[in-house]
Amino acid sequence: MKPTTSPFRFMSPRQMGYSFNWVGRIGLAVIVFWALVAIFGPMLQPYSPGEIVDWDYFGPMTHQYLLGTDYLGRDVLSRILMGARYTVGIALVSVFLACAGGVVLGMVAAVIGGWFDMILSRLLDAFNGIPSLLFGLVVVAAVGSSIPVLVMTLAAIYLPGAYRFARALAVNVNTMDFVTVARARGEKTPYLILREIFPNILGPVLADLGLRFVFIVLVLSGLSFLGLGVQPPYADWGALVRENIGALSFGAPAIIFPSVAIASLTISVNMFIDNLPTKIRDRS
Amino acid sequence: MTKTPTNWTGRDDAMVEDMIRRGATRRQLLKMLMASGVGVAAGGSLLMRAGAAHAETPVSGGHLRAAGWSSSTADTLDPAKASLSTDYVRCCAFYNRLTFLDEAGEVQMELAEKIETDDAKTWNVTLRSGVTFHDGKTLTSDDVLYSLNRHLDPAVGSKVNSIAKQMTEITKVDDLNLRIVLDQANADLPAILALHHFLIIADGTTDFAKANGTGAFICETFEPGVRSVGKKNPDYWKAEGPYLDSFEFIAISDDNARVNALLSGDIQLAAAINPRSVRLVESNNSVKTSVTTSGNYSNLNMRLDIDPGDKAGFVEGMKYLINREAIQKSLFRGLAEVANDQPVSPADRYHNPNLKAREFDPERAKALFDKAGLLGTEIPIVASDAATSSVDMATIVQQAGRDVGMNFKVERVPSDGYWSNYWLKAPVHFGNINPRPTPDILFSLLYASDAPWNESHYKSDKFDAMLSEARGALDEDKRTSIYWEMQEMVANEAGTAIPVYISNVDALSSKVGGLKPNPLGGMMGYAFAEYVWLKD
Amino acid sequence: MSNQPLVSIRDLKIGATTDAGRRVEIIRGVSFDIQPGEIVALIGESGSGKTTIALSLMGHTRTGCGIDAGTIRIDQHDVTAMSEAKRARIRGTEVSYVPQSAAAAFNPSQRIIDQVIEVTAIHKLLDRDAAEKKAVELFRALALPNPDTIGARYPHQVSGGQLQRLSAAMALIGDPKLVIFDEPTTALDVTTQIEVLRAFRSVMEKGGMAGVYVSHDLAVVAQIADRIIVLKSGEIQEEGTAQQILDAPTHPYTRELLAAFEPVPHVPLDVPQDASRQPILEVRNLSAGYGPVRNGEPAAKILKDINFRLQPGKNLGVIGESGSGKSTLARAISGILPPYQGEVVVNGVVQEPSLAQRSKEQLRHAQIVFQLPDTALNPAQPIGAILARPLRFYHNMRGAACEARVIELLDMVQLPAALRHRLPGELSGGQKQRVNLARALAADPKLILCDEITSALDTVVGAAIIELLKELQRELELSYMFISHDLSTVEAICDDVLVMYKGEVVEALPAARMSEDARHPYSRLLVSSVPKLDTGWLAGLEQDPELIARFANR
Amino acid sequence: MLLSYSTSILVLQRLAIALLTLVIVSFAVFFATELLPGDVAQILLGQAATPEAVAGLREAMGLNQPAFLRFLGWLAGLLHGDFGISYVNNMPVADLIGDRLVNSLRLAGVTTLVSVPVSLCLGIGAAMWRGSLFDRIVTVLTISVISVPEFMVATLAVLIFAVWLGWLPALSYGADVSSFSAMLKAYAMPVISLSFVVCAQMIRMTRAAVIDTINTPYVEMALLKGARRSRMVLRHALPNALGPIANAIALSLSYLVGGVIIVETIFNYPGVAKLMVDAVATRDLPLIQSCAMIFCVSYLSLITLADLMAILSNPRLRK
Repeated sequence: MKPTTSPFRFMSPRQMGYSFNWVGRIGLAVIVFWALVAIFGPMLQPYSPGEIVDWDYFGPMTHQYLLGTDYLGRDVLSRILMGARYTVGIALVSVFLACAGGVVLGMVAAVIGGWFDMILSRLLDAFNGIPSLLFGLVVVAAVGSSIPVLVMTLAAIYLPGAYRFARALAVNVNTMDFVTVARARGEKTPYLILREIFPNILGPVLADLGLRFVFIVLVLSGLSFLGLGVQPPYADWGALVRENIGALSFGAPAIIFPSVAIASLTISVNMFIDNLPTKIRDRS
Repeated sequence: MTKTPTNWTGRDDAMVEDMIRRGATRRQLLKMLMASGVGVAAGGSLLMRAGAAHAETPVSGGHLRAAGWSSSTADTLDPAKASLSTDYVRCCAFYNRLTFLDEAGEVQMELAEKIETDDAKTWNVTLRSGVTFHDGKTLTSDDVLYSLNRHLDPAVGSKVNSIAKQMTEITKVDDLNLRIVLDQANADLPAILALHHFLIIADGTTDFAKANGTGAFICETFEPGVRSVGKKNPDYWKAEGPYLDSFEFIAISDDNARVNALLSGDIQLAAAINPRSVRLVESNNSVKTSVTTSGNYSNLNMRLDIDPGDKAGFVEGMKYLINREAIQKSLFRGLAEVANDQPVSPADRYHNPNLKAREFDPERAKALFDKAGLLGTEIPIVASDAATSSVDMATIVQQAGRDVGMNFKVERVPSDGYWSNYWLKAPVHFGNINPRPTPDILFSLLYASDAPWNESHYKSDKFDAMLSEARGALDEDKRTSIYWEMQEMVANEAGTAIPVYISNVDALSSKVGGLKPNPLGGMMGYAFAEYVWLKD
Repeated sequence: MSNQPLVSIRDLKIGATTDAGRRVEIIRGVSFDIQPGEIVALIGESGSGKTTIALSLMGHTRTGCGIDAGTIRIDQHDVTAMSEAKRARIRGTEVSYVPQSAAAAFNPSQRIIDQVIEVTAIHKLLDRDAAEKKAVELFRALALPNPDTIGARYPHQVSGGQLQRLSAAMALIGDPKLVIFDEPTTALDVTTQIEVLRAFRSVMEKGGMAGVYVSHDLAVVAQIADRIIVLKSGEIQEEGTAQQILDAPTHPYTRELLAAFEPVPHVPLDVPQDASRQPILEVRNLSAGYGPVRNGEPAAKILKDINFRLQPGKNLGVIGESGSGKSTLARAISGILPPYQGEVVVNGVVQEPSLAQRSKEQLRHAQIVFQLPDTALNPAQPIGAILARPLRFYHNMRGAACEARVIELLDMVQLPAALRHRLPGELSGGQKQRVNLARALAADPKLILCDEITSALDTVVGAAIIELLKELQRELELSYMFISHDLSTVEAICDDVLVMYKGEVVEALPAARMSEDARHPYSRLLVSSVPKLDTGWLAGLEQDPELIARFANR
Repeated sequence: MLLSYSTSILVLQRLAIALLTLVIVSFAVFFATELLPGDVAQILLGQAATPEAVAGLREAMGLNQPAFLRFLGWLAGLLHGDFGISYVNNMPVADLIGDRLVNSLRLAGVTTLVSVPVSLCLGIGAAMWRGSLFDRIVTVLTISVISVPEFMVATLAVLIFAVWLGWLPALSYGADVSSFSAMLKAYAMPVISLSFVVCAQMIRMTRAAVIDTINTPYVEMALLKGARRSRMVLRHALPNALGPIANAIALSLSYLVGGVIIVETIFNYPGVAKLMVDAVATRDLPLIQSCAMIFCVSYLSLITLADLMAILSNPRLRK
């Protein structure tokens, strides 16, 4: 039973030498969909995201407002399309920054070891001790709020976690013979990290990245609520859910669709990461 | 936005019903119904339902649990330091004040038997006899002297220091009489003494871990930021009430949680609920709403002394750009009244009814902006959740600006430290003013040249002169005409745009009786504990 | 007993699905019988399917594999037809299993006695006290030291040899009719191996159980098996009694297996031995150890005052059992583990203790090749990149010249040029070890330290690697330091031999005359413990018990 | 069982490092708070913060002393157990924190009692029947629970159980906790919402840890001794997976003390997290420092506990 692949895929993964099960494919398809929405969203939105188009609030789905209206009477579909750019964009950049920083520091700590490793680990542990709320407030007060600041704050909050995870992996790979041989050859730390250790911890690091992406999407709205980052009339999906929470009592679409959007994005990211395409090693 | 409201009236008859419950006169109600196109016949049935609300008899006993919207470790039992609704409710229950404002805004005597003056400058206050504090000490003029003088001592950090300054001389005549001399004649002194901060405490009190007042309830538990519990004061000096055996006041900051707590019966009174939850409360017959037009408002301040406020025409342009109707209907679901850019609300008897609010005219605004040379420049508007609904108002202004080529950037800043860091300082920002009993207090606090809260830095000697003239005037008609003209000056010259007066909506269980609106604020001027009762 | 065979396997076919979804047949129709009390050996190289067959006897196949056709009958149980639940009931009671690496097969967080008697608990054969008493008897039968208390210890508190015998006790506690030995002695040192084999033989004879002995070492199998079956890529090549296979093998593949055992006499390289020439490697009172250093001495001192000299073109063998410090010596010389005392001189130049301070040129001279092919090559880098790196690092070779040199290196180690695009995971053990060698040669070293490079390979593949080393030595005038616990390999390649025991060199002598004039008692014990291709060897072997007690770590 | 010598050294070393971290956090929190604009006097006066009023109040509250000296004074006080006096309502910080900490620990405790067993069972079950329908359901459920914003879970719980069904009280604090059943009812809602979030993470990590140990030779050995699947996992795989599982539990539980601000606001549950928010809002230095210390201590002790558990569960390390 070979599932049909999505239409625009020229060659099935099998011909390209990869096995890729259908769960992973669904995940990838949804991710690609939301990525496209993030890129072309603003062109597709029927109304401007800030414009109050209907007197009624938490309105039902009608042909005029496909996904109903929000608490102010603005079109939910337009706001979700606009929000996609922020949620997908900011979350992706932040998660990559956090994981890149965490993984590099983790590998350096594992390779150099000794006092450097101990101090760095303790510092980042201490950083975890500071509640993210205080950290967010301080950043707003010290640097003002803008999207880059929001991205850096999110990256800083999630870097210690990524560091701790990557360091544990790197320590195991560091004991392998091929690293010892490279060291015996006289290789320096940058080479050891880049070519010997990193390729071998990429798989689990990607899985961790998927999980962190989920957390960042949710914390994103918390920080915007603090006044850090996405300014009105724009908002990320988390903020849409937060501002329309009142609709829950009416079961109005204004709360349902932003939540569905978040859930579909985060679940598909994890479905894709858990079922990454693996190279077929069958020596036919 | 030129869309006329198509389906608004059908779903918002709840708002009409509230107008009735607020004791709106028949004339005002009919005018409102006409404006929204509801046929007279349909309007008739609404009037009938309202009538049944009044004829009820009080019932004694029971424990009432009420929830406000914010409390923190800064909660206090010191009336001078009270800053949040939670503090006002607590203090009103445990203490009393010399005078109190009733439903119609008239001054009623409380601890004072009578307050007389002939020139509005020196006032003689006679205290009621036989009133005792909770610790048994009887009330004397020493207590009142101490309570009033302490507002001038900076160490107390009193919120009404700037108002108390006008009482230059407070002297004791005998145990039940004292004389207050003002630096300038002010006919509103009795109304000023009705402010919550002027509650009377025992002479020499400095430790406010417990409350020793003359109020209707004795303080049983007080945990700052958590809860306060009051027990009925058995030998309360008033003949009537309190009806409740005990009451508990907590704070639930999340709007939906507060409404849900009321709907699930955990609390019997939820203060200041979000206009959007009104429809939910109305559809449930075990709960009802109580709406008060109390003169609270969030205003858009444009400082006249710095760019862009100093550009001629900018302020006026903005006043035309604000779509007051959209704010009143979309933001507050009709639970607000369109305002005419001046602080004195319709609930106040000096309100100038023939000063029309500027209608929404984007084209005219565009011409003014063009003249001021500001078309297309990026203008930041600072808004925060600290000022009610200011972020949404800013978005509405931004949207209207976009249609006429203005580039407004809304900067949402944290409510943490908003009042000290952004309010009065940013070129264009939002403020929020709580109701005050008299126009004199409002104008001297907000628009006098030396006013501490002069949000738009409005300076006008003529205005200052009229202010002190009105203050001393005993002749009502003269006073009214001065205040009417002052309101016109503020509306046309000051840099503050006040789109609507926000109605305060409290939701309560249908078992609660006796809650009446009050100009001093929601929850019956925060003094509900003394007057409400629980039907079982 | 009825003469019906205890076990009969008819036309067994086992298949596996590869990650590409293709069904591959790894056992292609195997049939044989086992008489009650008879021990049958399954001989073959890794990948020949011998372990798969052994496991299928217990109705167990590893993930991805399944029994496609054929029948397996044990006593009156038709295993292939039974459900998983029924199969579980016969495991441990009818047929039991002795694992290859006992150290890995014992649960580290449980006491030994609990695991040994677990079979009786699972199948409710005996209550706890009776089971413990039976276990202690088995420990005594398997010649384990202090049998009453060894059960109370945890697996990491006993030696490899003891664990192997404990796993035998675990297999026998359920009185099975058939015991499967899955290469139980490969991971052991030669001296311990003898003890374990003796214990197995005596217990099996006393119990009268049938046995299946899986191994790739013909000499070991010859001592214990009645009949031998030779397997290659899932098919039986030849079947016969032990004596007949050893003396008169008919199938060419069996003959090839036997040939790999004949020690090929080592022809020393005729390099001019004038005294003036610098020794390629000289070590003067070298001491090294692990752990936190306190006043100049590490906590665990492993090497104690090692001295030797290696002339260019010559090969030095280092023989010793596990724990003798031979690997630590290689790490100390290469600077991976800086020695805390003594000097290492390469080509006359004194090397810094830690490799970090050594110059690139110094590091280039001595290269190291490790034992386990799987962990010695970075699984994420293609073979071409692995070989290109040292070329770029030492000789700064790039582009086409580098590519050409890589192909040349692959050719030198007799590997096809096309292999450079493949990942290590796609190569066999032997091929990976050749790439390891090629990587060492890329640096054009003068000395290569080989740390047990053949012990993880099958005998035939190992022998080929030794041939390759000799050929390279002739061409490139290299010299090797060859570390191993296998005497025959050392004799096949080395000129001189150092015998190490507990961190000290007990004896140094030319390799050729190793078996005749080893003087030190430990050397003699080592030499005598190497099994010979003769069924009666183990029975006839008598070693002075006092020697055994002193040296072999029971 | 007596900890071996080397393990007790490790614990001592870990405690020394924990102390060092505490000091680092304390200084970091101090500098962070200094960066925030405005001070206690300005915030207390709020809109009435005219310059003279602020100066007067600051003088009265003794805030004229430079902030750093006041911080050092507080730190010195901490050494002999005095948490200092709150600026805002000059009650001793210990009293303010006292019962709130008890509330937080009680909520965290009940949530742990509920969520740890549930996640262990689901995690181990999913690992045991890996690839089965049960495993797939558990995996999809955990991912979807993680993806739902926390305040939505809490609000939904209130709506369903308190408003529509009316089984449980909407507010968990203040309700009479006399009888055990009343206490259960009162805590049900916050515990349900918190358990959702915490369980999801723990299930994922437990499943991964157990799957790793299932693929080991000694578990296959148990199979070859005739053991059933459940015995293989519970007696052989699980004991060796305790280390990583303990770590996972520690990480998730450390979230329970500091990260529950959302649940505390929606259920009006006066815990330490909300106290920290108030403290930061009013720039109440001693209160902020005390709360930060509590979060840090709980986080570090949980991690140290997890490491200790990992050592104890592995006889090779325990010696």
